[in-house]
Amino acid sequence: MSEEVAPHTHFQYADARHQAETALSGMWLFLASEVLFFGGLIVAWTFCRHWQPAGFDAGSRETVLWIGTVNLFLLISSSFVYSSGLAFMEAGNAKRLIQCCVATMAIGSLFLLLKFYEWHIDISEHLFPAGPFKINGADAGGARMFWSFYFVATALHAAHMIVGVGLVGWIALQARRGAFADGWLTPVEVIGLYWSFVDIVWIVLYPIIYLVGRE
Amino acid sequence: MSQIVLPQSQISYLSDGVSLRSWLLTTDHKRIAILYMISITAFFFLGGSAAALIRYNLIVPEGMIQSAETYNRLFTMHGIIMVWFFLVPAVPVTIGNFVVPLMLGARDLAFPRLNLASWYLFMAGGFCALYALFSGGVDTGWTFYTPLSSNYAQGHVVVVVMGIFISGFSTIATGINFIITIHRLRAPGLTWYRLPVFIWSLYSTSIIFVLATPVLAITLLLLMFETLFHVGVFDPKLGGDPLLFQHLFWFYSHPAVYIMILPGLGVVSEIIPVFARKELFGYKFVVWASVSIAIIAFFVWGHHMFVSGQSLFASVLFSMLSYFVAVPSAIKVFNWLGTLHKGRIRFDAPMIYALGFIGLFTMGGITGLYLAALAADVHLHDTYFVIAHFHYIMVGGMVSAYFAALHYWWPKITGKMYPEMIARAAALLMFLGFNLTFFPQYILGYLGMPRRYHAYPPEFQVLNVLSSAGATILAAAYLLPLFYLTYSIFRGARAPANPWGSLGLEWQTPSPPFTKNFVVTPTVTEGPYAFSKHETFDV
Amino acid sequence: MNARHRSDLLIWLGLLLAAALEFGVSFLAIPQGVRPILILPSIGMAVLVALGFMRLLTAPDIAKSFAIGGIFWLTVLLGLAMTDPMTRAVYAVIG
Amino acid sequence: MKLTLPLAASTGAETDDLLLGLVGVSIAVLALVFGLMGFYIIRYRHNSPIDRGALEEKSFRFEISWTIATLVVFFGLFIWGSVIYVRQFQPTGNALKIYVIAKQWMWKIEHAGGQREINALHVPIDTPVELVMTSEDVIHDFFVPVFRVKRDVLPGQYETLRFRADRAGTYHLFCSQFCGTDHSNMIGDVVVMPAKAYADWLTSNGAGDTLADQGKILFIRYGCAGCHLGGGTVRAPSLAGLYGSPVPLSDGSTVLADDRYIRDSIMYPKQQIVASYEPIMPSFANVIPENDLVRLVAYIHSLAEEKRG
Repeated sequence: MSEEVAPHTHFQYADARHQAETALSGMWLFLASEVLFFGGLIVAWTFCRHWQPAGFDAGSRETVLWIGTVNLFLLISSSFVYSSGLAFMEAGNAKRLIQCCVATMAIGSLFLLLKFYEWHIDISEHLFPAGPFKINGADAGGARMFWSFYFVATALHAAHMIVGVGLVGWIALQARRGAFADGWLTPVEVIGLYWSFVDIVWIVLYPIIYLVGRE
Repeated sequence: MSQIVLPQSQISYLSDGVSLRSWLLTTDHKRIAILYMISITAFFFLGGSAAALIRYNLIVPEGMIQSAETYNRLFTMHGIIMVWFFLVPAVPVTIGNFVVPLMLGARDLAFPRLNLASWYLFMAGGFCALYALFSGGVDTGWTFYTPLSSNYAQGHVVVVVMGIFISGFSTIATGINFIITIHRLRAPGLTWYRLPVFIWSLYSTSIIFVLATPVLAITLLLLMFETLFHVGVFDPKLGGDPLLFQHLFWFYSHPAVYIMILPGLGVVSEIIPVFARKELFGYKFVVWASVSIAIIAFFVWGHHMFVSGQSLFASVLFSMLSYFVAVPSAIKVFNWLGTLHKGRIRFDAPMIYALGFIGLFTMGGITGLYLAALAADVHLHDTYFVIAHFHYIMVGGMVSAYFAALHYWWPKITGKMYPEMIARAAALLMFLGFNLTFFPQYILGYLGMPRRYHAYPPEFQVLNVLSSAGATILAAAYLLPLFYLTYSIFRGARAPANPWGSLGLEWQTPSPPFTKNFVVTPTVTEGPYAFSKHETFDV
Repeated sequence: MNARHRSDLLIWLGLLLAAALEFGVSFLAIPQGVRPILILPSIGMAVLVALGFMRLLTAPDIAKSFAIGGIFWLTVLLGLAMTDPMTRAVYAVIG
Repeated sequence: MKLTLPLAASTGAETDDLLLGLVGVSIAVLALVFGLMGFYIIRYRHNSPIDRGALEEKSFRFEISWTIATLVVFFGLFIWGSVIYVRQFQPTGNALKIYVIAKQWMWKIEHAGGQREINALHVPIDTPVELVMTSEDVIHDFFVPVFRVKRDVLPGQYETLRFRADRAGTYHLFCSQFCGTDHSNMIGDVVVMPAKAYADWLTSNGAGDTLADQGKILFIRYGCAGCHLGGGTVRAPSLAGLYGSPVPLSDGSTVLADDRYIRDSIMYPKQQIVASYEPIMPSFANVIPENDLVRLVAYIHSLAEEKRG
């Protein structure tokens, strides 16, 4: 085995395809790990709603439905745009990939802006679970638990989004430098997996935050 | 196996750059293993000092340490450091990091930079935890049960939890690295059933790393939220269920127990055939036992909650599942005995540690049956019986296995031989000291002494003094290797490539190995323990 | 526009349809205990994203096994954790 | 140095049998493992000239047989342990009910007759006792080694623990779930007395009202009487005869009105709505402290006995 097999191949791999499949598999394994990470949150949601259905749903009714729904639309579309970018790059069109990356980042940032605005609304309506709280009476306990869940879940998702926007930006930069000109697309695919996964997380969070508790 | 040619240009990984920078920015799995080894040794002795103080306190019924608060912080520190900064990472990140690519005939792990990053994450988490533990400490116990930890505890709960959270990502990264490496970077001819059992056990461990640790991470995040804002999903004041935390926590922490023992089982399965000079009895059963332990480990967490107020149905279900996870462990013990049968057994230090492991692991495992039996657990739960049980597995088992592995691969890692006689003496001393320390605790627990007591009724004193006396011997036995292994680095005899006559790939390259492990990628044609085909190899 | 683009576009439309369905159904008067079924369209959407944008079908075999493994362990976590509250006799139920 | 633990409750005898059985199994297994290991390492040491004969190549039969053997033994132990455990959960009729409230770091005991004690529990011999336990702060654990009983005491809900003492004496009571600084001081005495002595103890400590009487006063003070005695304009279920009887719920199911149900109905009234009533009762969570709650529960309990008696 020679020292460097191909320009992008690390010395422990037989060839570029070997390395590419390894990287993809590694990302999938990381995503499996992430499934369990958010899985813990879903257990918390199921458990708490099981004991306090009325309070939990009373909390859920206070969420800003339109922002959640618009954000769902944005994320679905961003995954689509990024995936199209990958398809363009597979056909050798780096310029289109860069455009798609920029569009993905723009949609992602819009998502985050809306999310920040939503938090602003929530907090100004005294929906942050600590301190004075909007809901009183029998449902207050369950509602506070819902809003604890809400803030942890959305903050984690937003953190993943911020990382994702950065990673997509990095792909755009690499593409501009011509890094993918020789058909080596592993980073584009790997980051795409991550971005779509963050999308899936929102797809699952959306109904349990905004829809299930409504009447 | 193919003959290895040694060109002059190949240099050992130890001489490939000597600057601090060449160590701190290395992506060589062998050097990262050394970095880990140094950090882990420090954590081990730190956690050990806390243990020594705990045993010192318990010499007299009213407690030698004046303040209960200090004592509580000490056992919390002991638990946190030993569990998350020694036992969980110990064998995988040190020995595993070093030998996995070598055993596979690979030149490095699949993601070398991720490997280095995981060391930095580990250190960052470690410093967070250390900062919290030394600038006031935490008095929650390592289990952080809510609402004690979130709303009543003193100290830096958030910082120490942050430390564990960060180091959790280090173990996830290591797990991903191992699983992918084992899937993708095996040498030609190295089929799954030709893999050494150690690789299988690390594969199983990594499954738990990757799939259990994230649940701990999210649990700790929810705990941090609750601690910071004094409101959250575990809060009974809001009508929250205090058992939710325990379910989430033990979903990680029970499999984590197997993180702590599976690599040990692998090490012992590796060492016994070599020193009995005989093929491992029931290879396929041993490897599938590892994998099934890793999977069933996720189904049994509820047995930590038999007296907690969990539903009757759940308790009975978890009790039954717990017995299932004990079966593969028993299979392993029987297979080791089968390997010893008709062997040619040598008693080098690694083998003495391994034999000690079999004894202590069996004792620890069998007392696990008491705790899985519901009615017996009601009496024994949260007493010293539990402490004795898991120390037999964790310390008697895992720490013995760590020392076994350290001695077995020491010539490969450092290129030097350790002093054999003193190593054997240390192994025996460790076995004796360990039993004297922890056997009395079984009786203490049966008599009803609860865990985490700073002071205790006077009738428990005799057994506690015995235990503390044993701890003194144990401490001396742990310090011995620190000295003679360090000594051997400088003054030890040069190690040959294969001092034990092993058949694994890691012994086919010089000691210490080249930076890129192998000059020619080896081709494998037989199983890992085919000693019957190599009679002449006998040393 | 190649085959890849066409299938991505279809996936996107499918996702929008499912999202609209989920959103619409949520306005129906579903009893509180049954409302978690609103998650079902989301599970479908997650599968669509995994198979479509993430190209799970053409991924290496071990990637598929990791994806299945993640879902399997999630089921274990949810299933076993919920056995406790579901069966806890807070009040002795009379049959 | 005593190595055995006396047993002071007839309800713990089965647990002792189980422990003995487990010791038997472990001695057998340890003898087998250590015996074989010792035998092999002496007989097959590398410089032993013994003829090792042909190696056993077929391991499959061995593997299957010891796997099945361990499975059978383990399954037996599982059944044995579970049967006793499930039995411990069965309510016993006419048990003496005593309320236990744990807080950092003491045990507060409330007897039905209004007697209160701290870090001590007096019980009569040969009488089934049912402890109804809750915590005011963190999780504690009520552990009496000589009774072989232990149960976590959780904040926000009732846990029950049952035993029947059969030997007079004073025994240790431990908190066995770590609960903060003075965890190891959260200990007390369980005093088991002959029936006569217990009756004397009750009278000499029984100054004041019974728990139920005190509960009656609280029932008015917290405003429960306003609705539940039928005086006001609001329609609320009558509580006479409620305790111990089945309650039909609005969702069609039926629950038994025990201590837990009554406690939870006060704290979280909207969770279990009685059939044909409106969910209008406010929650008293964070309003009524635990020691008042046990009085209210005792009062509602007494209403049922009045009606029957």
